[in-house]
Amino acid sequence: MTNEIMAELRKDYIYNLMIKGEREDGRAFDQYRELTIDTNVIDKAEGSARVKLGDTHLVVGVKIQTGTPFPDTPDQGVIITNLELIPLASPVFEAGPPREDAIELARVVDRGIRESQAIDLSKLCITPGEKVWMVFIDVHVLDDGGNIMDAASLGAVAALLTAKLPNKRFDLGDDVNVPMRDVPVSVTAVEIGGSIMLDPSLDEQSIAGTRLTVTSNQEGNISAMQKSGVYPLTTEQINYIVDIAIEKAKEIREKFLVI
Amino acid sequence: MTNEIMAELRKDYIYNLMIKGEREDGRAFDQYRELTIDTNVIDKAEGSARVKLGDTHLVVGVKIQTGTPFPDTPDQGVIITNLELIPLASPVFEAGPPREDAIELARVVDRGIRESQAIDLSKLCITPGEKVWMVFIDVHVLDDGGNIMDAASLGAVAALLTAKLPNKRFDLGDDVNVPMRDVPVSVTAVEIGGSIMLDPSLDEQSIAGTRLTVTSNQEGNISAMQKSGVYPLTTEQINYIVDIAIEKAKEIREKFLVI
Amino acid sequence: MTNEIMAELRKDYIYNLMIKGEREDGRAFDQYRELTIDTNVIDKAEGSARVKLGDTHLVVGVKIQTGTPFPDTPDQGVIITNLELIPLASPVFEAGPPREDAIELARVVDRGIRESQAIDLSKLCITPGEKVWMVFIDVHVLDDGGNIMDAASLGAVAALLTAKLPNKRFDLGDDVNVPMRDVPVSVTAVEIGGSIMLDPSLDEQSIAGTRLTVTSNQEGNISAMQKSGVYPLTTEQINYIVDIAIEKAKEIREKFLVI
Amino acid sequence: MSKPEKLIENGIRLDGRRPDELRPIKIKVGVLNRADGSCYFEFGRNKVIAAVYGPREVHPRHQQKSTSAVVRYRYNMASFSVEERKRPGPDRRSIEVSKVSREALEPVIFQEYFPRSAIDIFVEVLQADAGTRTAGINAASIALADAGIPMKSLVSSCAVGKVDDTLVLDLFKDEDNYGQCDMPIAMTPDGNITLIQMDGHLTRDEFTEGLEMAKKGCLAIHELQKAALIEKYNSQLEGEVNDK
Amino acid sequence: MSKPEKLIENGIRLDGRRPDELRPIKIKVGVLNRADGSCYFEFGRNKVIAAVYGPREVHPRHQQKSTSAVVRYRYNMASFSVEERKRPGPDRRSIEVSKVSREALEPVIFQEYFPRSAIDIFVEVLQADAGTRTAGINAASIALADAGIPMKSLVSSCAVGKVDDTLVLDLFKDEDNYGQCDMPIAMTPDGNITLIQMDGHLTRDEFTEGLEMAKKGCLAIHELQKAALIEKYNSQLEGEVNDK
Amino acid sequence: MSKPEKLIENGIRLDGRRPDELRPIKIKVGVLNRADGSCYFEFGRNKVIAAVYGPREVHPRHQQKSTSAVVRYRYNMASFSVEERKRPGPDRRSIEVSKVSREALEPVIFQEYFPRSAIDIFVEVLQADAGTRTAGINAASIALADAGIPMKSLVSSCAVGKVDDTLVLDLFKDEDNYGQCDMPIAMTPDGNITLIQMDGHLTRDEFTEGLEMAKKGCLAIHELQKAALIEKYNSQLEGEVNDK
Repeated sequence: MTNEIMAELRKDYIYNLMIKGEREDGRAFDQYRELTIDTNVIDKAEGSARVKLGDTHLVVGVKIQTGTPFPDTPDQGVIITNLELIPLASPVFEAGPPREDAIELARVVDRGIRESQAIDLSKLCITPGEKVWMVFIDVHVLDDGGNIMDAASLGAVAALLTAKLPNKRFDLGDDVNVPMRDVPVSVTAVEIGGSIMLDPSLDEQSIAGTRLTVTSNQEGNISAMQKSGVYPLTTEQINYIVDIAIEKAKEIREKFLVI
Repeated sequence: MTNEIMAELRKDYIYNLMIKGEREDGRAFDQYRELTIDTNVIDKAEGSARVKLGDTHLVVGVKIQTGTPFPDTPDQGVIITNLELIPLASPVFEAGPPREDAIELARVVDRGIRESQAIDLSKLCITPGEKVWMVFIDVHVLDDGGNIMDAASLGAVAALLTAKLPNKRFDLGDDVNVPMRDVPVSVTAVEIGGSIMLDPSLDEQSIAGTRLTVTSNQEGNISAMQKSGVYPLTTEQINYIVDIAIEKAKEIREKFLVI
Repeated sequence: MTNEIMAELRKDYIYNLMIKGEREDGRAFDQYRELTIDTNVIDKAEGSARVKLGDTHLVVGVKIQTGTPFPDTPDQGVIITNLELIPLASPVFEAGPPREDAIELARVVDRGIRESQAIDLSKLCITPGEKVWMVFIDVHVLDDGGNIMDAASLGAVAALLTAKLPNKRFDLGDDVNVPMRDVPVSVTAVEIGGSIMLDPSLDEQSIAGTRLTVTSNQEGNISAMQKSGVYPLTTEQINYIVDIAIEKAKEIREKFLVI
Repeated sequence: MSKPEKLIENGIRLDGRRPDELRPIKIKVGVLNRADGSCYFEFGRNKVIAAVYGPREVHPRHQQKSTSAVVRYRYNMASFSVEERKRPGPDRRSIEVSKVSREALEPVIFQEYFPRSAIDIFVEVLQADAGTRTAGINAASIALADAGIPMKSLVSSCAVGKVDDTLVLDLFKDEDNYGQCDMPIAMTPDGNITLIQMDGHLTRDEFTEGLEMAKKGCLAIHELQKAALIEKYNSQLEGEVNDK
Repeated sequence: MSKPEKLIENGIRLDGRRPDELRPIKIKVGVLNRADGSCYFEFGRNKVIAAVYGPREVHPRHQQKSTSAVVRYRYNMASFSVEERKRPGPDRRSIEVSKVSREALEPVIFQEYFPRSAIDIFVEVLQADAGTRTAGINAASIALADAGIPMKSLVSSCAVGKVDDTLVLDLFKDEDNYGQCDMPIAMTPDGNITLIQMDGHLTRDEFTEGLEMAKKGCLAIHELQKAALIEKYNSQLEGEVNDK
Repeated sequence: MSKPEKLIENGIRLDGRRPDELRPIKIKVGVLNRADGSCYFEFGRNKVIAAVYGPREVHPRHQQKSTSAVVRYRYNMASFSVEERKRPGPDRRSIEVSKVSREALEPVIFQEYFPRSAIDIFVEVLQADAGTRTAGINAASIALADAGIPMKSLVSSCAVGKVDDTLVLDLFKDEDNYGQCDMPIAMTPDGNITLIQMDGHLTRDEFTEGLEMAKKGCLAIHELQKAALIEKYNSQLEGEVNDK
């Protein structure tokens, strides 16, 4: 009971701040929390990144091994994205197979990379129809401070940018970079009482009725989008979010993801 | 509580009718409900049928693809029958892996087809020991109005009778009919207070202690049988059911399942 | 409630006996219960043994078939050990996938055999990198009377000692013995109130805070060890158990496991 | 089939439609006996059926909410609904589709009327040809109304896409496979977006234009949904009048 | 082994039996300590063991019945019980066998004596050679009696089949593999059929004849079951007498 | 890598250590925000993180104990923590490691202080290089202290092994792969052994000697654990002083 009352009070507090144009941590509505990205943090992985975005903390590992291509794309490599909301990262996460939240996050991270054609899949082919590189992107969330979505996307792209195809281990010559040709960046906004805020903290996310993630690429085009949550958005709100998402993605890309 | 009382009243009602030789919908004890079978209702499937038997409604899809034969039957195709009692079809069905009822239904449908040798499995062999046709019979129950058993069997046979081996899609020549050489028909009876009734409605089925399904073939021989439920049957009852089941199967076959 | 009181009384009883240097069945602290091992009890298995150790009763079946070696050991056969605590064997066992207790037991049995190099795995290779013998050791517990650990280990070794590689069935010549080169024996002790007892009965096991299993080989060397349970042991206790375990293993080996 | 050379020729798509044209739609309300509400929906070659049960008791109990109904949505594809047989049971895609579909409908359901109860929506895809999630939402929306669940409005759903650099409404399978973008949306008749997803490639301007195109599609579907419900209730009424 | 040319020669089957002859049967009652009742049953080369626990508390609770006991039956094959190692755990076949076996026994159990409780029957197949479900029912029936569960009667079970166009009682493995029909039944001593399954091919007349043959087999097994139980209780009685 | 010819040369191991030398250890206390206590622990190339939640409510309820807390331990390896990608989720090895690790810590936790509640310990292996269970126990022990769980003492853990017939402390990956024995232990500072496992080959004398070597290793780790906790609380104190 006490917990529910606390949650209600917290909700009112954030809502009242919002009315005054403020956020609990003093940020502007379109401002991200402090972001750090460290790469090559796991030397057993072919690529890796540790992302801290405010209180959110996660590690992305990229493992690359050989495998069989899908029958309908015999000359293309395979990307498999996995995200786990392990119980270490939050009192509300539970052990067991991924639930809908984790699956949605993994699939949006995956689409952001796949649909922007950030990786040149045809260059992951070793022997057409027989042997291709399988790129496993595993997102390991360690601390849920809100907006796992953007942290995971950033981590996945950062890990890929430093990842190597392990040619040597498979007797295929020298290791080379994963063939990246774009740098997609996801930006997530929430709607709270009519206002739009970027990069929600955990509290903001929990009281927001709706989240919209927009992934845009180097040219400022849109490659993926996902609304999540039970409140509707107006066309104006969506168009507004798309505009600031593209702009913010550009900023983040230039600052954190230079190839 | 109200539900249980209603169920009890309903049970008394049907039981009292039965004493007078009547059924709730006015049928004779050996009479089937209205039956319609439409075939080729799913054009993505190699064969399909929609069956309506009274209030029971289901769709059977037959998918055919190539696969590896079992080691002990290298020159025979494979039949795999699956039946799902999805929660859309009844307030008492639950999501999740099939339970014993669904498994029993699927296996009796399967045996009815397999044991009557309705399909010439040797003609489903493409390359002995390497490549054969896999025939997947999937029964999708949409509305449970009782006697899913017979509806599913009828649907499976009807779908198979119109199914094609997709030779073309696998570069094996022209599509041809699935090699059928018999038309097995399942007939299900229930025992209620000593009386035998065919094609039980949902209410009849729920108050009956026992169900007996008899599958017979074109020559009037028996190819499969299954007693289900916790009440015993006498030898006389079983022999009586076998007699009317063979007769009724003949009627249904001639009316609905002409090759 | 009554059950808990009974358990408490039983615990006091055993504890008080122990103070006097006695056990409920009159055994000495380092004495095993009556042991019988019958081999070749399942003629469908390539090797088998029935073990009765006091009230504990189990059957071990060894199935041997061909399979693919692991990539990192292309010229070695494979051992797979499985143990099920089926609900037939105890009111407290439940159906379902093995839980941590069953998994621990299986893995300790497995390590006892594997790490003592009791089986010459290189002789289980048929074609390097392609085809090796897979040795499945399945422990089927029928009655849990305590100390399943030792009964399972004894059964596994006894079954292996009589098992044949089924060369004939796979057209590889005559059947020959499984290439055994050692006879590891596990001995389990429990600590109760500071005293050490071998081969715990079910009651003793349930009140003991800790179990230590020591597997030793023909030369009296140690090949596996496992502490299980929430009470700590002192170095002295461990060294004492190791000493009597090696001695007791020798006795058991000579009496029951002559090759 | 392999990628066709052109997906649009002279402004006409492979299946004969103009870019802003929906596929043919067929709606049947109240097709199931056991369900409290139901709807069969054909959207081109897609065939889906939706059933609604509820408000009813929640099992397991711990899923209950004390101040509102819990809405559950299960999107499921029949094994035979697609070219390559699908293994039965939920996969990652269907779990995501179920989630966003549920969220597309929750905004219009008066959940607070039914505390501690469940409203269960089941959507079965009998045949799939791109657009099954939108077909499912359209069907589910009608099935909810058919079940008498109090709603603020219906929800309508369709996708917009891009093929051969042209924005097109309501992709069919080949356009989905070989096109450049797929963007399903769901909308209330007053223009509130309750679902939007997108993947592929759109410029900023194409996005705005595409969103408007999809909204028009939703409004057209809304009219068909209303008509189907009215027809059902008229025929019921007639039935009742005839009974007298 | 590949299909033998003949399964019956001069009226004698491959294992030396006449057509209407059962395989040798060995019964041991009360073989387990932990179970409330148990029975080891050999039926030719089949080796099964049955255990009964109960009446006892039901977990999980929602499986309780307010006016009678719930009977549960778990038929399980040991991995090593068959030629090709079986993966541990229930498969579709064992789930069906468990269901029909439970239904074969429920009619004779006075379930109404034990509302809200469970009677659990576990059958483990240690070696399989065709006929494991009938062996399991025979064993379980004795284990129930050994556990003191009130029963109207025992249940006995065996199969009839057809090989080389001849009806034969109690198929063994090769007859099952290469025969034309398999029809297991279970029966109370007064002739009530509590299980009947059949697959293969029987004419109408063969069916009647086969059913009678199977019934005779069941009656013979019934005598052996009774004898085994009497022996157990005599030896117990002796034990008690000797204790005095 | 294939088996090296020698694992020890002139008394020096492949990674430059002497036989009785631990790998470098790095400890950071309180690294997570959501958890009640946490610790990052590097043990050579092993990187693990431990979190503690509790005492808190037990779900599901039936796991509650009426007179003490239930301690749960989940050891999990990240998919990318090993050379060959590991499939996510628990396997048999991680279930066993979780069990023995929990039992290694339970003796020092005052569980009776928190009846009906749970103390949850989660250990995630981010990078593995032999010794992850010992690293996990060391980390978990600190995380428990960081969470303020009342404990009799810390627990420290390391392994001893045998390579080229020489006993060595704290095996790294190549020694684990190609060595003759691995024996992890866990210990309280007063010498009580709370975990011991062993596999491989040790003579009776080697065992005694190895156990002593492992105990010395544990004591050295204990000092580092204490230092890390003191540092954390000093810096907290400083923070508080500075706040004034």
